[in-house]
Amino acid sequence: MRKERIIGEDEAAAWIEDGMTVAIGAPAPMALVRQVVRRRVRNLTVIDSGLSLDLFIAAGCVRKTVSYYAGGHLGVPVLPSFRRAAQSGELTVWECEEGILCAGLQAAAQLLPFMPWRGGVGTSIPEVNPDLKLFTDPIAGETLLAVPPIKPDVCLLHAAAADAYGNVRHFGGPGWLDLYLYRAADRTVVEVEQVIPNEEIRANPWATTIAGADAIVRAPFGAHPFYSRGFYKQDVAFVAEYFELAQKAESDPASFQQWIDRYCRETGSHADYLERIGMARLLALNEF
Amino acid sequence: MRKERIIGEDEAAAWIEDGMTVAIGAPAPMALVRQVVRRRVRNLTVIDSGLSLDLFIAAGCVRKTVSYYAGGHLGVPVLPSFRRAAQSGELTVWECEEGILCAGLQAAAQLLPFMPWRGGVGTSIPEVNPDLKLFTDPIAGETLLAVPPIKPDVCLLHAAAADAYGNVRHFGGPGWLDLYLYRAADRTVVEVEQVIPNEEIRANPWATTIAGADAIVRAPFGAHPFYSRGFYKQDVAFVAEYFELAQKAESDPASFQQWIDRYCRETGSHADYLERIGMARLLALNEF
Amino acid sequence: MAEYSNLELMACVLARELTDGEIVRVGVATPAAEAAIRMAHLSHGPNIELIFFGGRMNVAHLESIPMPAFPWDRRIVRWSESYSDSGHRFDRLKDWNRHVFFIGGIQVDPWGNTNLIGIGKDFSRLRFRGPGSVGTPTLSSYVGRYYIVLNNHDPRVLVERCDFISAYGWGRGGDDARSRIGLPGGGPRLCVTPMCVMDFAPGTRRMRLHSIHPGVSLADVKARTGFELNVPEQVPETAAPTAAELELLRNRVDREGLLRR
Amino acid sequence: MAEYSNLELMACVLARELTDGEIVRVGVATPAAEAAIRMAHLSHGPNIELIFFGGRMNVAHLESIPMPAFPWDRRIVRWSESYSDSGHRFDRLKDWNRHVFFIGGIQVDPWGNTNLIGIGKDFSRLRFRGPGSVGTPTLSSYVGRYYIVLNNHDPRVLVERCDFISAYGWGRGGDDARSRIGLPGGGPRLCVTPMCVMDFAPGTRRMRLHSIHPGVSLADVKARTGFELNVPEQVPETAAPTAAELELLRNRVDREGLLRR
Repeated sequence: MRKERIIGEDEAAAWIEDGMTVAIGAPAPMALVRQVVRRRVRNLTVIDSGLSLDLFIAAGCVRKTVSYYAGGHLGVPVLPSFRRAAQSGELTVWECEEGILCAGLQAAAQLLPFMPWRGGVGTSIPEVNPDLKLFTDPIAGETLLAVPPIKPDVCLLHAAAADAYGNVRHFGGPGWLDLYLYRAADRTVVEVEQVIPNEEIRANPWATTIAGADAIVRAPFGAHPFYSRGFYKQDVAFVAEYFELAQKAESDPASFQQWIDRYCRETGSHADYLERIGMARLLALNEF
Repeated sequence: MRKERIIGEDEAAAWIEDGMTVAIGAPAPMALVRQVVRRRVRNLTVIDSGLSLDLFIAAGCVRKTVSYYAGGHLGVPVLPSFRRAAQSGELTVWECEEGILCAGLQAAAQLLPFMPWRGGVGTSIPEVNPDLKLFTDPIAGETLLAVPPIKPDVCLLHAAAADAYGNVRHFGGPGWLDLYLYRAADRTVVEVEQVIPNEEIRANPWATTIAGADAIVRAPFGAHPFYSRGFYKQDVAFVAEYFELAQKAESDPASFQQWIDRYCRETGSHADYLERIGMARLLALNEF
Repeated sequence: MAEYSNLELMACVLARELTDGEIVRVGVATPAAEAAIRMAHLSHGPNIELIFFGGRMNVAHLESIPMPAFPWDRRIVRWSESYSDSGHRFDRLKDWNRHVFFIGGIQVDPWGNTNLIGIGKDFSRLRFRGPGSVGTPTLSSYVGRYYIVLNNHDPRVLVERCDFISAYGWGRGGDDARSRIGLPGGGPRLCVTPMCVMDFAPGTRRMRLHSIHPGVSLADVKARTGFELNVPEQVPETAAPTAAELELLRNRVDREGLLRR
Repeated sequence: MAEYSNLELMACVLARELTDGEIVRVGVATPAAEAAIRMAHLSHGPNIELIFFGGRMNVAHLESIPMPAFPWDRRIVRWSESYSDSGHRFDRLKDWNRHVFFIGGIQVDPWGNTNLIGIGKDFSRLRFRGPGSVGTPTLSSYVGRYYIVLNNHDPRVLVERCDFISAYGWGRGGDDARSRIGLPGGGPRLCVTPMCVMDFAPGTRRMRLHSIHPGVSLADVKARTGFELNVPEQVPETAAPTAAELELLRNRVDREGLLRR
């Protein structure tokens, strides 16, 4: 019999161990992110942006981030916890940008020792990130950046649907970097709104965005407070509440940590979390 | 008003001028290929494989081929006209393989002076193709191939459908290298079985395999004698007839050239060609 | 003449810059640019293609293109014709010479180099950690041209030297500042602020006053600019929004008045 | 014992080599390999994934997986679960250590280097121009292991030195022949012909007789091999197809008897 790849959210989160490099897709697979926070994993290198990156940092999980963008919500130009940790030196920032990040992920995916990239030539990025080397190309003699492989141990993604065998479908296109992250990672877990029959996958193979995810986690509303295209909209007020607390955390760290406890550490399961959010709130998002 | 991009097959073929580099997708867009042959274009560099490559060579259009595979039909391990022209030295072969070809196409698509590639290290390919340079990578010191950009002037593809604005859909997945060829080419013409409404494109954006083809040519049965997934099967007997004549051309060049005249040079239009093939034959292929 | 806000004026200035048939990349947090793109598309740019967060679209047929659109906006799904930018964003840089984009910065120097990395001397102990470069280093290297758009004209932003450069404009100056290091893109065309429009003078490629917005004095501009600005003898006034522009902007783009807040 | 053809025996030998959970790339023109893959998938490999011309699939649930399948075969469309190999074929080489493939050659040397380029001394005037390398240089560099499958055991094919090498096997020999030049893949495992099975002896990695097919003599093998073959003292006979194997092959894979022609 063909083996199914559906696992529980706790089992998936246990794939993440202290010190690993973890890549997070878009929208962030928040059900999995919360489980990782709950397990108090430490010293991660995180490839991520937005609220989930900030939450990982605030929860003490992160030592280093591979960062191309750490902006927050409207009116929050820089993620508050990221900013504090970076400024204090607690957090190491592997400075890059989208093109460099994708080049490094491609090098990892293709088992090449580097990829050449032009974006970043002339900037301070290779100065502040010594892993990026300027070199002279062997064909035309141009100066380019050599980007070393960026190798996630585990990639965590959110998607619309998958079959039991790891064939994944996104609705409205995969997140920004999802496919790059998947290709580079040793193992990929995808949380999905729905598990669908293999026959449905087979009826439209082009719709399969990732063939062969290592594990699938059932997580309806798993991206909350983010959107999941085709299922629900962003919970804008909830995100705003997070950033308000995160911004005030310098003067009031307790309220912020209580919030993290309430939504990530005290909730044993994704179902617990959704209970705390409440049906009315979830259904109000459920328009598309 | 938004401009439509539908043009005639003759106009499309006129994009191909003597000496250009032309990339051909899979299945080969035979309606366009026949028009190019009819126009007696010369000294092309052709990136192609299979019957269409052999036909271009037999018709005297080709000076050089960027070749990763020149096998023929079952029982025809090497394309007959390709083999004769390569052995005699009339045809220059830019020896490569799929990975090297894709690396070179990526370099062109990304405006980089080269892409590193590992496949081919240890082989004779860099010896017989001096454009490929072995070099030492700047990060880990490994020996890799530097592949220069491969730059098609025009790419000709066949697909299932497109809207009037160049949004293309394949059925059953794009051909092997179609997307690589498109990305690298200056301009791309896609012949399609059907033109579909823009609303249909918009209803499923993920199904758009190429966004922004420069021109669309209406060509039902345009891939004949090849298959077009979702529309018709390969005309196996017709392909076999071609290869039989091509193999015998050394002793009987006239019959082979008459065949090319009959199907490519005397037929002024794709409709003419289909008339010569005949409705009964076409409909017999039309099962899926 | 109708009243209008600074952001509305900036939107009109930028809309006039866009040409039919271009591919315009829409970012976040530059509302004037977001409005400008929509205005151009609905008026003189029916063949402009918009790229919003992975979706590529042409929506010139719509009665209205409301703003803003965020990554989570379901309209992206409704409008898109392809997700060609999603998961294979960098697969075809060769047509980026037809692309245009808009960039902000926490610092901008006289040659249009911009900084999104941070402020401070020591990278490991920044005084202000910025959001990071997003895709601006690659975008600014390849696109046909781009526009620096600042929501505030401030001497702490417009500085003689950026602490860090995340997107290379005209380097330390000169017409060959970009070609010398192999960047195929055309570089920054204008810097548009709530006070004025600046360009990059051929020859030096140092920032030069191009036009001053109505009601702003030269002295004010100089006082609010942190570097010595090249000021030609004649500096025209920026053309105010026309009635048609404002009608388009307010009724078909910014119906909620985000640019007037 | 049932009668069987050489190709049927070869198919059984290869099917036994495949392990559940592997990803197997199917090519053209090696009918024994095409049959072997299907046999393994239907018997002990329900988690084998097949990649046919851009389509990735698992069809272990089918009663029969007929052969051959060509690029134009509509079954690829019916069977596929993704076209992950189509248009982004080389995007994830890092899992190719789980991939297996089969390779032919117009020449094969004692270290499993293979030639699809041509025969002759001068590349620009080949005596016999071959079909080209397809994807074998990259495949042979990255896949976990691969098999050389020859439809004829011929001294003009099995030669001491290839005129050209298109896929690097064990170079000029030695266990480090591949790691020394940085190839991550495991190299050729076996060479299977209508007469025998050969492996690559650890240490030298030169081809060595592994088993002789029933009814074939050692002298015949030597006579038909164009290089000096390493022959161990004991050479077992290749295990003949079992009744179950033949039943599977003939009733669920090769119903048209292509391997018996």
